[in-house]
Amino acid sequence: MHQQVVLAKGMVLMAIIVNQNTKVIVQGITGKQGSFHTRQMLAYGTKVVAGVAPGKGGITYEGVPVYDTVQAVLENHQVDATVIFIQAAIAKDAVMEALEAGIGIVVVITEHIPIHDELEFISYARRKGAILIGPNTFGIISSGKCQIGIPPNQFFIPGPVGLVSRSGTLAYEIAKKLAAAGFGQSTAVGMGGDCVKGLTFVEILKLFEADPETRAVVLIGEIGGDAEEEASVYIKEMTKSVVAYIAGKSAPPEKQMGHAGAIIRGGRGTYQGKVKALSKAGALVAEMPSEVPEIISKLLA
Amino acid sequence: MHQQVVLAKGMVLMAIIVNQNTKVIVQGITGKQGSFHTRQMLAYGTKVVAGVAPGKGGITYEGVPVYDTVQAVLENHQVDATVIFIQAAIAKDAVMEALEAGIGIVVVITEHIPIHDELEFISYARRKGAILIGPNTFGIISSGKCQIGIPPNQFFIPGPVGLVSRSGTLAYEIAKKLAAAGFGQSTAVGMGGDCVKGLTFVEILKLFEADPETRAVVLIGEIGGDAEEEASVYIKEMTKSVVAYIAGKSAPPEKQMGHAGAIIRGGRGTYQGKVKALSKAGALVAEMPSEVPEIISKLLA
Amino acid sequence: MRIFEYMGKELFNRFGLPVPKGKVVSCADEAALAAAEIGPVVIKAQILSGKRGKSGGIRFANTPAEAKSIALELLGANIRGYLVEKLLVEEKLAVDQEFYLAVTIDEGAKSPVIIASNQGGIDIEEVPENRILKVHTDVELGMYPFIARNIVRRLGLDLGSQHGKELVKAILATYQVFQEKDAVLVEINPLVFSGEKVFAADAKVIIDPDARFRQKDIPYVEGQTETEKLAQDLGISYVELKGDIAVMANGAGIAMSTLDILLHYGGTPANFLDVVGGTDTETIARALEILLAKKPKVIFINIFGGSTRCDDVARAYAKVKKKGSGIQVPVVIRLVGTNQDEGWRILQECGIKAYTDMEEAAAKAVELAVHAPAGSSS
Amino acid sequence: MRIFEYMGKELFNRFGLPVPKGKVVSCADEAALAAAEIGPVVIKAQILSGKRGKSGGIRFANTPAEAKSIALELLGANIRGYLVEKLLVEEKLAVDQEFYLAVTIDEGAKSPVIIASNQGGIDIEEVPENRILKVHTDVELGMYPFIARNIVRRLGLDLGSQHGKELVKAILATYQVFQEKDAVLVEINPLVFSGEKVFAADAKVIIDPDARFRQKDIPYVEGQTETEKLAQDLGISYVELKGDIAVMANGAGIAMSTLDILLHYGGTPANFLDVVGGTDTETIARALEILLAKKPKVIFINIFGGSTRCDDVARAYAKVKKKGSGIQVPVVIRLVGTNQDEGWRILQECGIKAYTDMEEAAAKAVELAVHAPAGSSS
Repeated sequence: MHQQVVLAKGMVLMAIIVNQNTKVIVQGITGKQGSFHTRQMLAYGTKVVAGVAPGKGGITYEGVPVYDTVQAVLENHQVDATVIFIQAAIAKDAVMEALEAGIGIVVVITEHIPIHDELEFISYARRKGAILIGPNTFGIISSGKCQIGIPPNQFFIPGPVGLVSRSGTLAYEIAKKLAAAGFGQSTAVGMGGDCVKGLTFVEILKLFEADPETRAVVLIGEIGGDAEEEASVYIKEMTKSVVAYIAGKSAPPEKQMGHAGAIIRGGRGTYQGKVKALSKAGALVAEMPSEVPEIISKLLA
Repeated sequence: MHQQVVLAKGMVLMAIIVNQNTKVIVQGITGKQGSFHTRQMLAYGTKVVAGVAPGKGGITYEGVPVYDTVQAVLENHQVDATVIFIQAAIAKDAVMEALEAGIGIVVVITEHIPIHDELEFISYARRKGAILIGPNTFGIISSGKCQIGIPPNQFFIPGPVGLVSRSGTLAYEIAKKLAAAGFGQSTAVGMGGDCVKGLTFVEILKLFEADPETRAVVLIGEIGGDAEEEASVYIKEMTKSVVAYIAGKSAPPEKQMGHAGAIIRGGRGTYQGKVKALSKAGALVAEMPSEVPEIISKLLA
Repeated sequence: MRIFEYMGKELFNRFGLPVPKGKVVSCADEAALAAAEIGPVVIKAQILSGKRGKSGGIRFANTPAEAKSIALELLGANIRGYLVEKLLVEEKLAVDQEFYLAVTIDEGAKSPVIIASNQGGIDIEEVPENRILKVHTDVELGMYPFIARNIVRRLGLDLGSQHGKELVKAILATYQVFQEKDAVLVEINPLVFSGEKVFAADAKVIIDPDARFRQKDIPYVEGQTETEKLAQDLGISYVELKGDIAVMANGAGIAMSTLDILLHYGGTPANFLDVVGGTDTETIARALEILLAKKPKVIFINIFGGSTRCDDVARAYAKVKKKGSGIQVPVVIRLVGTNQDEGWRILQECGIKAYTDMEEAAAKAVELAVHAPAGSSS
Repeated sequence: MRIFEYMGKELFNRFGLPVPKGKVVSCADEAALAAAEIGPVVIKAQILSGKRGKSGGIRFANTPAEAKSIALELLGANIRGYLVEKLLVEEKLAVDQEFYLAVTIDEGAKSPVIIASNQGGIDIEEVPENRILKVHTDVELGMYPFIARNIVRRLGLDLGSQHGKELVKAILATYQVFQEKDAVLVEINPLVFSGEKVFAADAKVIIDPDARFRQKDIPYVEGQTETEKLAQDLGISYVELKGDIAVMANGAGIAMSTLDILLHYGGTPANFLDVVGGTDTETIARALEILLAKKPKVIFINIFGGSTRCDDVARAYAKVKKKGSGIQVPVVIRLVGTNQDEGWRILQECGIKAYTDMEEAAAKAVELAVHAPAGSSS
C-alpha cells in the first residue's frame, strides 16, 4: 500500500472542491437518473440535504425532502453544491436557477445540452464566481467523503492520487486499476465530455497542486480540442508529478469544423501533438490504461 | 468671496470624478451637438484627447484627432472618460463600445434613449465597475478644471459647493445664482433626467462627503421617482451640510404608471414627501432657487 | 405611451398569453352581433383610464339586445374625461380566482421588476404590502422559467397543478411582452383562473415612447388635445393648464420651477412647455406659435441655455415677430447661458430686453398678466 | 450537423446577408433553365465536403447548353466520396475582393469567436496568422455593431465607404445566424465585394445537433450510412471502420481507448460504437443487433457501468440471444461498475462469463478474431 501522507497536527485529510461536510442538493431528484444516483450518493455517505422537482415539493425521497425550487430549498437548508439531472432541453434553466441562487458548486451531469446554452451558463457561473463542473460529466468524488454525480463508487477509495478526466468511463477504468494496485484517489473530477466545460484541466490541476492529500495527479484526455495542450503549460510549473493517458491514438482525424476550427486550434488536437506537449511539460504519458498504475507505483513507491 | 479651503501641505484642490488631468474623448464628435460642445469643452480647458466618428477616422477637428472606433483611439491615447453625443436609437451601441473598451467614466448626454437600452448599459457599467453619468444629463464639471458635457460653463467657478442635480437648466440656474453670491462649485454633476440613471444622488453625495474641497452640497431634485427619498437616508450620515431645492411643487400629481408604479414607489415621489424626507434627514430645503445661495451664505459664512 | 386594452390583449395573444374571446366594436349593432356570437358578455369602454368599472364603463349583457342598448349608452359617452369611441365586447368568464400581475421598471433598483399578488382585482393598492410580491430581474441574465416558478410558489400555488403550470407560462409571456415590446408597464389586473385556464381579463400596457422607432407595429394612440399633439410632433413636452401666463422653458426641471415661481408670485400658468434640449430656431418658433394660439395674457420665456442656445431662441422670437400677425401679447424673456450675448443682441434689434434673473422675470410676467386688459385671455 | 451550401444561403438570405442570385436544381434541364434566366453561371455540386473546386465540383457555364452539359456530368457523380444529387446554379459574380469570415466557438476561451481575414479564398489555412483576425465575444454582452466596426477597421477598410458599411452589416448578419440558429460554425469563404455590394459566395453552416429540438426549420441532412443513421435514431454514437471486431463501449473515451487497445494487440475494429450514458436495455439490445448485422468475426462489449448499468447490458445480451437467430458470433464481454453483480448473474444464466479487465478482454477478442473460421467476417 502507498505511504500515508504526513499530516500536520490537527489537520484532517483533505480533498479538492468537495469533502465530507459538503451539503448537496439534487435538481431533478425524482427523475430516473436523479433518483437512482441519489440513492447511490446517499449510500456513499454524501450529505444530500434536499432535492428539487418542480410540482413535487413536499414529498420526501429516500428520506430527503423535495422542494419545488432551489429558492425553496435555501429557505430551509444550507447548501454548498448542487447536481443537475435535468433533461437537456431545459437544463439551462436549472443551472441558471442554481447559480442565481448563489450555490457555489454546480455539477452538470446532463448530456446533449445545446452548446449555446452551455456558453451562457458557463459565462454566468464565471460572473457569479461559482465552480461549474461539466456539463456531460460523471461529476466529482472525494474518495470516502463525498460523491456528487454518477460514478460507480466502489473503485474510488481514499488515497494520494488526484484524478481528472474528460471521459467518465475511462476515469472509472483507471480508478479501478489504481485501486487494484493499491492506490486510492484524493478526488476524481470529471471535466465533462462536451466541447466547452466549466472547470478545465488547468483549474483542477491547480487545486490538486495545492491539496496536501494529493501526491500525484492522473490526467485522462482525448483527441480533439486543446485542453491537454493548455494543461501542459501549467504542468510545467507543477511540483507534483502528472501521469497522462490520452485516448484516440487510433482514431481517424476528426471531421473538421471547417477551416475555422483549424484556425482556432492552430494545429492542436491530435494525439501526437497532445502527447508531445504533455511529455515536454514533464508529464509521464501512458500508452495503455494499464500502464497508469505502473507509473504511479514507481512515482509513489 | 467665500473663505479659502484650508489645504494640507502639498495637497492640491480636489474635485470629484474628473479634474484637470482627466483625458476625455468625444463619441459623436462630428455631429451638431458633439462638435459644438467639443469646442466649448476645449475652451474650458478640458483635455479632449480624441474624438470618435465611424467612417471619419483620420480627420482632425479643432486640433483633436478623430478615430473610427473607441478601440482605435485606445491604440493611440490614454483615456479616462468619454462623453456620448450619439443619437438615441444607436446610443446603446456607443455606450457599450466605451464600456467594453474599459473606459472608466462614461457621460451620456443623449436624451430619448429607450429605457430598455438604458437598463442594459447601466447594468453593464455596473459589471465593468465603470462610472456612468446620465443618460440625458448635462454632464459633469469640476470648476476651472474639466467640463464633460454641455453645461454653459461661464457660471461654474471654483469654490466650496458640490452640486448635484436631476435637471440641467435648474443646475445652471442655481450655479449662476451661487456664483453671483460669490460661491463657486467644486464639482457639479448632472444625474440625468431619465427615470433610470447611472450614478445616483447617494453615490454622488458620498464622493462629495469625501472630497476635501467640498464644504457643502446643493442637491436639486424634482417630483417623481424616489431618488430624493433614497438620498435622505444617506444625508442623515453626512458631516457636510446639504441644501436642497425640489422643482414641481405646483405640478398636478403625475400620471400614474398604473398601480405598479404606485406599488413600487410606495407613496414616494410627491413634493411634500420629498421635502419631508430631506428635512427630517437634516437637509435645508429652499422654497425658491434664489434661496439656495442665501442658505449657503449662512452655512459657509 | 399608453395603448387601449384591446390592443394590449392583441399583444398578449401574440405572445401566447390567453385572453377572453372578444371583439372590438364601434357601433351598437356590432356589439349586438358580437354578443350573439359570444353569449353572455362584458362590455368594456376603451378609454385610457383606470377605474372604468366604478365609472360605469364596464357593463354586463346577457343578450344581444342588452348588449346593443348598453353599447348605445356607452358609445359617445364621456367617462372620466375621455370620449368612448370603441368598446371591447368580451366573453363573460366564470372567475374562480383573481390575481394581480405586472412587469415594470423599478427606478431605484435600475432594473425590471415583476409584481404579483393573489389578491387581484380592482383595489390592488389596498392590498397589504406583505401580500404583494416584488421580484427584480437582472437584465443581463434575463427572464427564466425558474423565476416564474418561484413567483407561483410564493403565491401559494401548487406548481404541479394545471393552474400552477398555466400561471408560470402567463408570467413568462407577460415578461416577454414587456421585454420585446419596449414596455415600461405591462399590468394585468385581474389575471383570472377560469376553469382549468388562466386569462388576462384586463390589459394595461404602456410602451416607451422613445422606443417607438423600433416598435412600429404598436398602434399609435392619441390621448391628447390638439395642441399637445402638435407639440409632440415637434418633439417638445407640453401640458395644458388653466391659467393665463403661457410658459416656455428649456428642461423639465426649470419648466416646473418656472410654474412654481409664477404661482409663488400670484400668477397662474397656462401650460407647461419644455422645449427640451438641443432644439433649433424653427422648433422654438413653432413652439412660440403654439403659445400665441392659446391667446394668453402674457408669454413668459425662461431659457437657461445649455444645449439650447440663446441665439436660436432669440432668432425664433424675431422670426415669429416678423411673420404674419406678429406677436400681439406682451412677452417676458429671460435669457442666459450658451451664446447669450448673441441672443441679447438679436432681441435688442427686435426692441426687447432680456432679463437675466428668473425670479425677477417671473414677477414681471405676473405683474403684466394681472394688469392685462380684460378679454385678451383665451 | 452540417447543411448544404444552398440551405446555408437560404438562411443567410433570411437574416439579410446578400447571396448571389441562384437556383437549386436536381436535373440537367433545370440547370439549363436556371442559366437561361440568370446568364453566365457558376454550377456548384451540393456535397458536404470542402475542396469541391479542386475536385471539379465547381464549374462555370456561359450558356444554358454549357450549363446542361456540366449538370449532366456532375449529377450522380461521386466527388470526394459523396454522391452529387443537387446543384446550385448561381450568378457568376464579378469579384473585386475576397474575404474570409466565420463565427464559431473557441473551446479554450469558452466563448464565440469571429474570424476574419482580407485574404479570403480557398486556401485560408495558408494565410499567415497575423493576417487573420480573431475576435471573441462575451455571450452575456452579445454582439454589437461596434464589434463589427472594429473588425472592418482592422481589415483595413474605410468604415465610411459603401464596402465598409456593407461589411459591417454582413458581419452582424453572420453572427445573428450563428446565434439564432444554434450554429457551431458559420463560415463564408469567400465573402466577396462585387461592385458596391457584399455577397456570401459560399456557405458552410454546421448546426448543433443537440439544438435540433428548437431549430425545427433547419432541414435535416443525411450524410451517413444506413447503419450510422439507424444508430443516430437510437441516440447512440456510431462510426463505421474497416476491421473485423465489432465494438460496443459506453463513453466516447473508453470507446476510443478500446479501439486503441484492440489495435495494440493486433486486432482491427469494425466500428466505433458508444452507447452513451443512461441508455436502457432496449437501446443496448438494438445496438447489439446493429453490430450483429455487420457480421463481424467477434463482438467485443466493453462496459464500465456508470449511468449505464451492468444489469441493463446483461439483459440486453440475454434478450438478443433468445430472439430469432440468436447470436452466432463469439462475444467477449467485459462488464464492471454499477450493478455489476446482477449483470454477471444474468450473463452466467446465459452461459457467458464476464471479464473484469479490459486489456485482458481485448486480448481475448483479438485472439478469437485471428482464429475465427474464414468467411464469418462481413
